[in-house]
Amino acid sequence: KGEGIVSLTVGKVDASIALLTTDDHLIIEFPTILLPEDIKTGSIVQFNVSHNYESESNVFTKFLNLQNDIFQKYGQLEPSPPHLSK
Amino acid sequence: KGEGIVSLTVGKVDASIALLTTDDHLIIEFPTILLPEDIKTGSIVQFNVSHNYESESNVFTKFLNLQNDIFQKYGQLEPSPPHLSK
Amino acid sequence: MILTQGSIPEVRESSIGQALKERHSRLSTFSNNLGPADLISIHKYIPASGTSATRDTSSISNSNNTNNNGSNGNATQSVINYRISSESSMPHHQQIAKKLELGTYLYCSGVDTSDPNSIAVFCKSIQDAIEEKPQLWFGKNRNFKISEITYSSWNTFSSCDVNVVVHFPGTLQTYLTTATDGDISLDTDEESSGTHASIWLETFVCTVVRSFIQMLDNRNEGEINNVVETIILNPLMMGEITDVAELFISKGFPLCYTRGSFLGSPIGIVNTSNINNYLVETFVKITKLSHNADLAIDVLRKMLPEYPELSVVLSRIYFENDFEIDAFKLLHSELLKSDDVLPYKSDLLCVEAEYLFELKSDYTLALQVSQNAVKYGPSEFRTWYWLVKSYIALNDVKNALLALNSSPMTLNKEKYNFKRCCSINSPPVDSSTTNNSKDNDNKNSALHLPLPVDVILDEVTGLNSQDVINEHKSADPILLNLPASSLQATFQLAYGLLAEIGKKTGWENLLKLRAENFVMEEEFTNNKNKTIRDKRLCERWLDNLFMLLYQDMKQYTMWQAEQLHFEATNTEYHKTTFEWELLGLCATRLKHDKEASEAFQYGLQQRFSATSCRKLLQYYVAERTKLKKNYQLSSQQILTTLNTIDNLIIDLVVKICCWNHRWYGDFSLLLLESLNDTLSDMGLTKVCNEVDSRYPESVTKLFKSQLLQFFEKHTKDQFDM
Amino acid sequence: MILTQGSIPEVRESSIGQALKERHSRLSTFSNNLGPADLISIHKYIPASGTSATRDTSSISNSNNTNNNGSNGNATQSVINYRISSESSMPHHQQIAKKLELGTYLYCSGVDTSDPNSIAVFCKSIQDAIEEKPQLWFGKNRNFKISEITYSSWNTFSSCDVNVVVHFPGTLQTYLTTATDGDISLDTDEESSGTHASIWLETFVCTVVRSFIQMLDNRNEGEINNVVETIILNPLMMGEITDVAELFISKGFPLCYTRGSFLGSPIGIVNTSNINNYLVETFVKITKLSHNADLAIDVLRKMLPEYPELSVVLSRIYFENDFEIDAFKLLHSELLKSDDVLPYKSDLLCVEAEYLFELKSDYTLALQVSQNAVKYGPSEFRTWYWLVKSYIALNDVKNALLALNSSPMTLNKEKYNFKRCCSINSPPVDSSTTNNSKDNDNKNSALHLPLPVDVILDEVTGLNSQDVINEHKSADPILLNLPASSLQATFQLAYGLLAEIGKKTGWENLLKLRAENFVMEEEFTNNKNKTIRDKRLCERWLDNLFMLLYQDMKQYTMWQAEQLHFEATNTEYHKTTFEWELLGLCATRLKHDKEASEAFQYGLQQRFSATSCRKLLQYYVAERTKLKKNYQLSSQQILTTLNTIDNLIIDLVVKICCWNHRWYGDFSLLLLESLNDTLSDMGLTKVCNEVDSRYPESVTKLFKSQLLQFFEKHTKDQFDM
Repeated sequence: KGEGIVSLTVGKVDASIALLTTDDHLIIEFPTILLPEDIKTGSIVQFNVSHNYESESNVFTKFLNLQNDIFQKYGQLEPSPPHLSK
Repeated sequence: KGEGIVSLTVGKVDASIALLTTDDHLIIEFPTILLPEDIKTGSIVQFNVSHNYESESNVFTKFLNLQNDIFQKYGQLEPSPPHLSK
Repeated sequence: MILTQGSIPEVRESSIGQALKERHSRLSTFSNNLGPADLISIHKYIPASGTSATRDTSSISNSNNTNNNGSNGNATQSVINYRISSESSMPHHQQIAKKLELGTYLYCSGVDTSDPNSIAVFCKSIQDAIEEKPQLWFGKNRNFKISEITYSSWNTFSSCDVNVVVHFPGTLQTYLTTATDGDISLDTDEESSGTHASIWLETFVCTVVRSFIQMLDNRNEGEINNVVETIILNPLMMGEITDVAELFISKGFPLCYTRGSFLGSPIGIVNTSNINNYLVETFVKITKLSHNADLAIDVLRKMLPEYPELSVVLSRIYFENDFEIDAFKLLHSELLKSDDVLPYKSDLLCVEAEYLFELKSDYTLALQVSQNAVKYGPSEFRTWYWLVKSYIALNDVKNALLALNSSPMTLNKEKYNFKRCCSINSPPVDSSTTNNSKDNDNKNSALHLPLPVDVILDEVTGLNSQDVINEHKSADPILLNLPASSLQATFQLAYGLLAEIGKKTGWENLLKLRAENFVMEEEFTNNKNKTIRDKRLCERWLDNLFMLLYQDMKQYTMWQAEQLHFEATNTEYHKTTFEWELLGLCATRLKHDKEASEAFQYGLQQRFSATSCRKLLQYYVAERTKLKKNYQLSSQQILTTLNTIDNLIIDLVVKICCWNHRWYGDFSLLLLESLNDTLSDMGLTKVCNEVDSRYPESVTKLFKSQLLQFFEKHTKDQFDM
Repeated sequence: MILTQGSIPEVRESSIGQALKERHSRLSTFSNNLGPADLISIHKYIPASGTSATRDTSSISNSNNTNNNGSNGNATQSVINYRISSESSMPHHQQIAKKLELGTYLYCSGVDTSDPNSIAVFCKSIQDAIEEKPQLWFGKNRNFKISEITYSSWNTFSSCDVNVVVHFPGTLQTYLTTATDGDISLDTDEESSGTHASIWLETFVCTVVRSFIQMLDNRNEGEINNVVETIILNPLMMGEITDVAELFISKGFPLCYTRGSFLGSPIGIVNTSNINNYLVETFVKITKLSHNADLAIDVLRKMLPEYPELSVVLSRIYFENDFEIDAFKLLHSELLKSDDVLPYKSDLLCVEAEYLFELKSDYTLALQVSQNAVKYGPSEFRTWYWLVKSYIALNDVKNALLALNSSPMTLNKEKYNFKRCCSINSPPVDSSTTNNSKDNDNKNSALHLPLPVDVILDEVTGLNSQDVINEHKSADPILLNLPASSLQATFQLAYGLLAEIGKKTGWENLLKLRAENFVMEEEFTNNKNKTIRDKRLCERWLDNLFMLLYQDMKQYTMWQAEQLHFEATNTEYHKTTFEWELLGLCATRLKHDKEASEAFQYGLQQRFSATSCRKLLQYYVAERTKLKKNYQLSSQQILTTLNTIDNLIIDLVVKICCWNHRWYGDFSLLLLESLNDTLSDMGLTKVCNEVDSRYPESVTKLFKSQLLQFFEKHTKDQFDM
């Protein structure tokens, strides 16, 4: 359930965006830079799509560390700012 | 040059569209139905992208046949439509 | 060109020259679009001595010594003794003592701007009309003289206003104005007309395109123009020196072709390009209207080697002018030309799909072609439009909906429309005018809106506007505010498609289809299961169109049920003309054309309504076309019905023509196109006699001079006399 | 609430009740948004007998026998002897012979609509003001009586207009109006006030939110309100029965919370939700302004178990009210709560990023947090906003530009703004009024715009509007029309970010960065090589912002160079106040705050300008905040400078307050917020004395009643007296 193959026709290609269509009329705007270099209008591209669980867990660990850092730095008691008397 | 691997973070997922981002701030709107079923916000998906030359040439042949059919049917001399006299 | 006082609306300026100054301060907002209609600024005065200053071309006085081109060989040039001058001259009138001086202005479209002389001739005809006799001016008869008229026309290609100043009598000055550099004089050496030829030709192209696009973009809204102080003339009949259609096709189009996209493009076009823009649309229209296919084909063939994408335009010209075999041949060879991808492949496919559908009614092939068109041009609304049309024609309602949902909408695109570029200020109170006003002008306004009295058709020109206003006020607000009536751009087109689907399925089935294939955003939020995953998210705009369709359908169904009930009980079903108009428009949106035509007819039995007439005219023209394609009827049957329809068409054309004239509009593409086929079949003489026998002389005269004369003198075909 | 005639603008109706009818016919256009300001329709007359009808609450007459709630225990209820009735009553005034009857209306914001009694009390104060003495009415003194006032307030949650009709003397009627079902009576049984409690509370919430959002959404435009016929009152001071802030926080917010998104949301919000909408914004604002954090925290904690997403709002309340450790603790525990994905994770991260940036100036952590916020909420403009801000603060200009280019723009979102819902018709000419007009009303208009004479501050209230108009007319059109000044919504915010980048790099380097990282569409069409493939397509809107930035910078640089030159040559550099204002606004857009403040000051040396004052006030408040954070200065240095700034702030607040009052505006969030810190530090008494010593009594009175009284009586803090 974490994988699949998608076939797409390249429609308009411009500097940064290529328009891809499926046979049942879905349209996808996809960055040109992430597509093979030799594609042009009318080309067929294939996407093998998968869920990358390992990379996902690494990212999550990094996120936890960041939040803990912030809490260490700002979530504890700290001296109150100097108060001005008139 | 006809292949490549792309890693994307799943942002917002709704009924038909998932927003995917790359680390260098590209955003892609991608049909949810073409992604693995178990993805959610924060998931990492991987696209193996390739150019499908074979499929491309089949499609082109079909297109030629269609155009030839149209030409056979309407691009030759045909009887002129009945002309009405007053 | 003969103008009368009654046909010239004017706006009083708060200070002389204010309008021109304001226009020139806004030039930067015109860049990269067609710009507003041309501006005519008039400097009027009343001489101090009771004696009117006689027009005396020999007394040209001591103005600066510039070159005088006045060798006046032909009729045009002899009208006024002009000189071209770049320096500010000291005109004759400055020596005249004046009792009163004021500035006025109006807008104009259709004037031949290909040459300063043609413009001068037109300005002269305005002078003649206003000086001819005392002018009824805000309640008082005024013996105005005109010292000066400035004519300004926006040239999109060179991003400048082209100005011609006619000092009466006799002097002509020309200069350009740009947003960045202000006024720029045109050189005055002897070769001036030669070196500046391209500026004039560009200006001419812009003026003609504005005239046509104003009509084309607003066809669905009855060619509406919201700037009442505009004279609208038929550009194709305004050629003082050359034939306008020929000049546009053979010279103007080639000169401006590669810059056509500067002018903008119709709402259905997302990617404005050399072949998708207003210049090309006007080219195709003019070619057909003036029966100039041979010339256009010749021009395009010469340009093709350098601009191969013109094959798209050539194929349209073939189709529009009954060369369909040539069209299909051309498309075939172009589409198979190379295995590399032509950048205009989807345009070729789109033309092919359109004519397979419209001309051949071959929906199966139209579907296959439009599927390919969408693959090559997924960002163009038009390609999707024909795909959806084909699915509908083949009863594949599900795919029609899915494709409609994927169609790219243009969000920021507006139709072209004449717009005011000068503000209308209430002028300082003029104590010299009496309070006792007999004319049409409102003292609190700066607008002088005379009633053209040269054409009288009581039913039309005598329409009581207060009655119409009262009908508007008393109308059912729900009917009045049906939101589908204000849809714009691609949303209007998409609504038409959805209405077609709805007509095919009925409302209940449409709802079922919607539920089976789409999921709404709210549903998804609450329910992320598998069933929903297989559906598409219904685009917000499409979801909205469903709601608008429901509201239209509700009104339509209520009306039909009520009317049935009243007919069954033999009671009179009363609605005002305005309400019938609204019902008719609602039915039109829902593609119930027959019921719509009935509503318009009911309404017209009570009083004249321009909107109802225009819609009814379009209906009859469509019926006429269908009838001629109906091979199941006998020739005799067809001829009898044709005769009936033709007479209805003529009647409507005459009335709309009178109405337009009353509002200073003497050019309507709708009327010309509607009359074309009837004229071809019936012949000029018969149509002329029909009108003669039924209408007052002033009306017949208008009809002849505006419509028949066009076909007789400004098209390449010989109409049977 | 004491009103004077001079503080009540009115619009004459063309027929009595026209405005209300028109409003009710447009209700469908209000649904799912905040709707217009409340409408007050007034039915005026002059009794036929010369004797004025004395107000006689005992003569309540023979109107229908409905329940009379008039047990009038408290001061509020005893003001008028009211009865609630759903049937149309036959009011007292119908028995009075009348010389003249007419209808007028105005809009109002800030009235306490939590109860029909409070509304009635307010209507009564309008009656009192108008009947108090003869009213100067289009040039003539009129002894008007008021027979009836209808107060209408749009309730978004129940999609209805809530109407209270006060018949003078003594009868009260309430009914609802909906777009679909028209008028609906409210039950009149004894429990009526109980069963309809939620309708009233909802209406109250809508009124308060409208008041605050009008100020919040238009802060950058000087809290501008384009509908001059509007009385703008401070909602927090209008509680006739209860304290408005407390009622809103403790009852209104919980009642409406799950429907908050019906009200709409600020322009930066793409996905309006329970926690991102105008209700929440108002809640946060009111809590801070009225010093009600404890109550708000209590309310939120009670709601949290059912609505966990409220932790986002709670963290904002913590941050805004100096509980930052609680805020960071809450964010930490929420963000680590579960390894499953919270739907509001990006909202939490966005709050965290904002305060790391603004409060802690910790740009490194702010960057990391906003990167995560963007990953979880890529469709929200706000998340990208903080990402770009962080990149800029860390001098990573390249990534700032790339991220800006990816930011999602909201296209169809408009700021909330009071809008007219009734058209202003020129009334039929009233021949009974003399032509000799001494008042402020223009005979040709339906607008009665009196000058509030209770507050006079010559410099401000005596400003000659013709002079200002002349300045506007004579201003340099390029400076006047700098296009960046009319940017809307997210484009305005994005422009601010680009200007920050531009300030950092300078124009030349910015151009270089743009060329290195972006490709424009035209370039691509001509040149598809590899180099270009590695660049990003610059979004059209960003490309446009570059051009606008260039135009602003050009003007700014010219000004600075000129001024330097004049200073060097010791010549006076003259500009009108309006031109200084335009230069100041241009500098503000470019983030050159110091130079902007100088321009505003130069302008204000010549005459009063509300815009310049408001901008300058914001500048001083920001300087004040910076100063208090500046740990490099000694306490003494800080105190001396603070004192100077505080006096400048007080001066500006006083003047703007007078100006607002002259235009019927007695509520400004900007003024209250600007004064808050100064008041906290200086104490009420000292501020009061400062104003007393420098301004006329009428001004001091206004200042006290509008501003000081708010802090004294309507906030939870004890201000030092």
